Amino acid sequence: MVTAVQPIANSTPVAPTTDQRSSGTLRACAALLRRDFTLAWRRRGELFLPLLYAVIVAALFPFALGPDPELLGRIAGGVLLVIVVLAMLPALESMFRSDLEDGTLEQWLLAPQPLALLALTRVIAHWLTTVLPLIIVMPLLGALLNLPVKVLPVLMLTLLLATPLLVLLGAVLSALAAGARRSGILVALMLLPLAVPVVIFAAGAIAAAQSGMPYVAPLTWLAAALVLAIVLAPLACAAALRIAVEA
Amino acid sequence: MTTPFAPSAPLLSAHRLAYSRDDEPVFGPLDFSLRPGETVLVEGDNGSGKTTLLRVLAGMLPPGEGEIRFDGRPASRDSRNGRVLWLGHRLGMNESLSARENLDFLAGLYGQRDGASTASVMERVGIEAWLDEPLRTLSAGQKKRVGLARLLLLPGDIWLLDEPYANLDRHGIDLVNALIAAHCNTGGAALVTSHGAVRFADPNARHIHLDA
Amino acid sequence: MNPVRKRRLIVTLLILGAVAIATGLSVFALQRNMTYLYSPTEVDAGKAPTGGHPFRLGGIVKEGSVHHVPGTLTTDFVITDRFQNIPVTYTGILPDLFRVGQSTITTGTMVDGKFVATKVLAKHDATYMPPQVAQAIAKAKEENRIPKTAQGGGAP
Amino acid sequence: MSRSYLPHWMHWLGSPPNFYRFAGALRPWLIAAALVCAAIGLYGGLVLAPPDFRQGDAYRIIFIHVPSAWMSLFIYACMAVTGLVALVWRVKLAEVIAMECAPIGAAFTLITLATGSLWGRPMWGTWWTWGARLTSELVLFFLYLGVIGLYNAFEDRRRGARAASLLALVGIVNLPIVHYSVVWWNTLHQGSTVDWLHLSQSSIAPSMLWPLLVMTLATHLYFFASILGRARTGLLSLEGGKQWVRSLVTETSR
Repeated sequence: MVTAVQPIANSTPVAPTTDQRSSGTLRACAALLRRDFTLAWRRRGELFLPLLYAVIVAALFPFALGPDPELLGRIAGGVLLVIVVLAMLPALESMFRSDLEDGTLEQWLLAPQPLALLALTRVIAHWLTTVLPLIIVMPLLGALLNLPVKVLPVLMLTLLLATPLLVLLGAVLSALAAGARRSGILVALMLLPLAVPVVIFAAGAIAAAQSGMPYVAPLTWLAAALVLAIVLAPLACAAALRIAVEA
Repeated sequence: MTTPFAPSAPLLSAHRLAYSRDDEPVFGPLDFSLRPGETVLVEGDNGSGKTTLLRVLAGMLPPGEGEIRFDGRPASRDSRNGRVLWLGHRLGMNESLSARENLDFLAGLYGQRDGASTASVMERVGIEAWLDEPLRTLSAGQKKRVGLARLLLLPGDIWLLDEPYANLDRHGIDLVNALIAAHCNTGGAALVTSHGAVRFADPNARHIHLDA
Repeated sequence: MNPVRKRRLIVTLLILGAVAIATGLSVFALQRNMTYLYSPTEVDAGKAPTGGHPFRLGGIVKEGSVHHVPGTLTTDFVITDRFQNIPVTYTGILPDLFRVGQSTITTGTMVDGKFVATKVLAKHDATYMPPQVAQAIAKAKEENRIPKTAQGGGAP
Repeated sequence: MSRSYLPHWMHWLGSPPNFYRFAGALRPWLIAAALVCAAIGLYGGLVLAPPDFRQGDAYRIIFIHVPSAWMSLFIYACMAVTGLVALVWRVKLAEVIAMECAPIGAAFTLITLATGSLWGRPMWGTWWTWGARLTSELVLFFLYLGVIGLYNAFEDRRRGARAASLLALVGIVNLPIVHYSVVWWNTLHQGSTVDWLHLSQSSIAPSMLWPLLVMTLATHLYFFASILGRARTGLLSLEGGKQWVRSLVTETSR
């Protein structure tokens, strides 16, 4: 039987007004960042896996190519770039998967905040937790592969521009594949071709730096693409997430 | 800008609302409205389209035909989002996080009801002892209660509850009924699905029956 | 303003802003010319990589500069952009289109003022015509009757 | 919902049975026209047209390569437009057409890449180079494959079609890159030969231009015939249990 009806927190439920919503946008992004950081911290063991992968692959190269320091130094920039791209891939695939499976995305959809903004926040959180550590260990890997010291800052700068671009692209693809039953390595297969131009420009900058040439132009192209992607990718991501939730 | 609901217009109304999947009608056409203080119970057998109806109302599926109105105005993301609270089969919370972390996150997205706090709503649903335990350590019934706590914490006035009685014991069922009654007493409204095994407490509640 | 319009306005402004910034950056990058190849003038000005770093050298094969070293696959020729000349040496099979006056892209390194090519590619221009027409144009050009632009979009 | 914004004829054609009949009636004519055009174009290109002053007969591959390259872009644009219609208005026919565009477009892109490579080996001296034009065309090929793969990864084909349509829309940024790559960057690939606004000023002799244009017409006709046929089959399998399909089967089996 019905127990005594208690008033809920002494208040009437009122739909939030527009002003409340816009002021809540920042708070919502902060809440999402905090949540994703907490989750990442709770699974910090998993965050080490890409790092470990990158270190092992980098350590394999001297074995595979012979320990000729000059040869290693010449290819180090490009090798590290490819290692970072490959190490990023597995995490990208599951960017929205658990949120779709446990219904969190349904809550995102009905929240008074723009879905694209939440998607962008997720991209930022993802980049900070899974990609930034990879960039931070670059000097170590560079030393392992005898990367010329003058190339290292350019490599770091290139990665700072190229990896957010790849995460943005990956987020769209991950959202697209989230609703698919059999996605498998679909995200990786779709992302790698799209990553080719990014890698070409990034490698162009690194090669130019290596041979003492100006490397600004390829970096500028990357920056231009990044600016566009920051605005357009979250919108595409939001549309893809709506399709994913329709299941 | 957005005025609070006019007493004349229903919070939520459906006009000739129908949905079909691959041109096979799932439900409808339906006409109904949900006014402040009202509970509507959606009944029907498995596969009769109860969940689909709620997902259409929540905006997760596009209405095939007909129209949904909130406060008498055609539904849009702006008229719907933030005021509709959805409790579905999937909890909508991360199992690695505690109830407190999940609820705080959702309050960050939706805002918080005046006077409600994470601790107080957890106490109201009777599992305050589990506030800081990861959700995966909770039983199915306890998880459902965390879902109910979300309804009390967030400020939306329209509750769309899909099978809220599932996984709950007798006390849990009474709790759901009590929460819905309290919500309706304060001007809210609820649309609740049930496959008919549970008798809804409020004898005045209206019923929509969907045929398979 | 109603919230839907406001949001659309914000999104539109964001897209326009991003497009504007991206266009600005692209224009800046285009001025810097993403170098698929370097011209002889750029090489002469020291803009190309030195110290054994390979790069691409592009230009036209200079008239009368092609010499096959007898008994080998080695060819010596000069790449020019009408301002500067770079001597090139290459060992290997040349592409069909390789000939005097042909725009060519070579990959290699500068060794003692000479470009040692490891790869020679012939860049085709966008002009297609029958041999008779080509002869007529060449003849007309000799007599200076046809301005260079009428020859078509065949920029090297 | 917003279907009412579409003009009347689109409604009529958007209904699967109507489209099925319309496409079935139109298709044989398109195929015939495509075959005639291809025959004329190939005869004109391979026999009538004179050899090039520098490339000799090897240039004749452009009569396949260039129309295929144009088709690879044109079909992508078709896929993106119908994909947009599928996303916004959820028209089943648009979903089917967008998804059936992808394999045809992928085939034309593959032909473009293969013929270009065949030509590049003797002329440029290389099968492949990572220039902007070649790379962006390769990305186009992978985009087509991505659309096909994503579509097939969904169990619910209509949701798969919408997701893949969205991918096609995202990938549309690649189209201007393919087209302008030879202008923006200094590449091995030559610039455009045909000036569509001033055909007579194209840098190709008229005797070579007309077979190229006829071949272009032939590939377009072939594409339309092919997409109509594929869309018919796609609709049949999507609408398998429907009354109109049942009556169709009983009609034909009688």
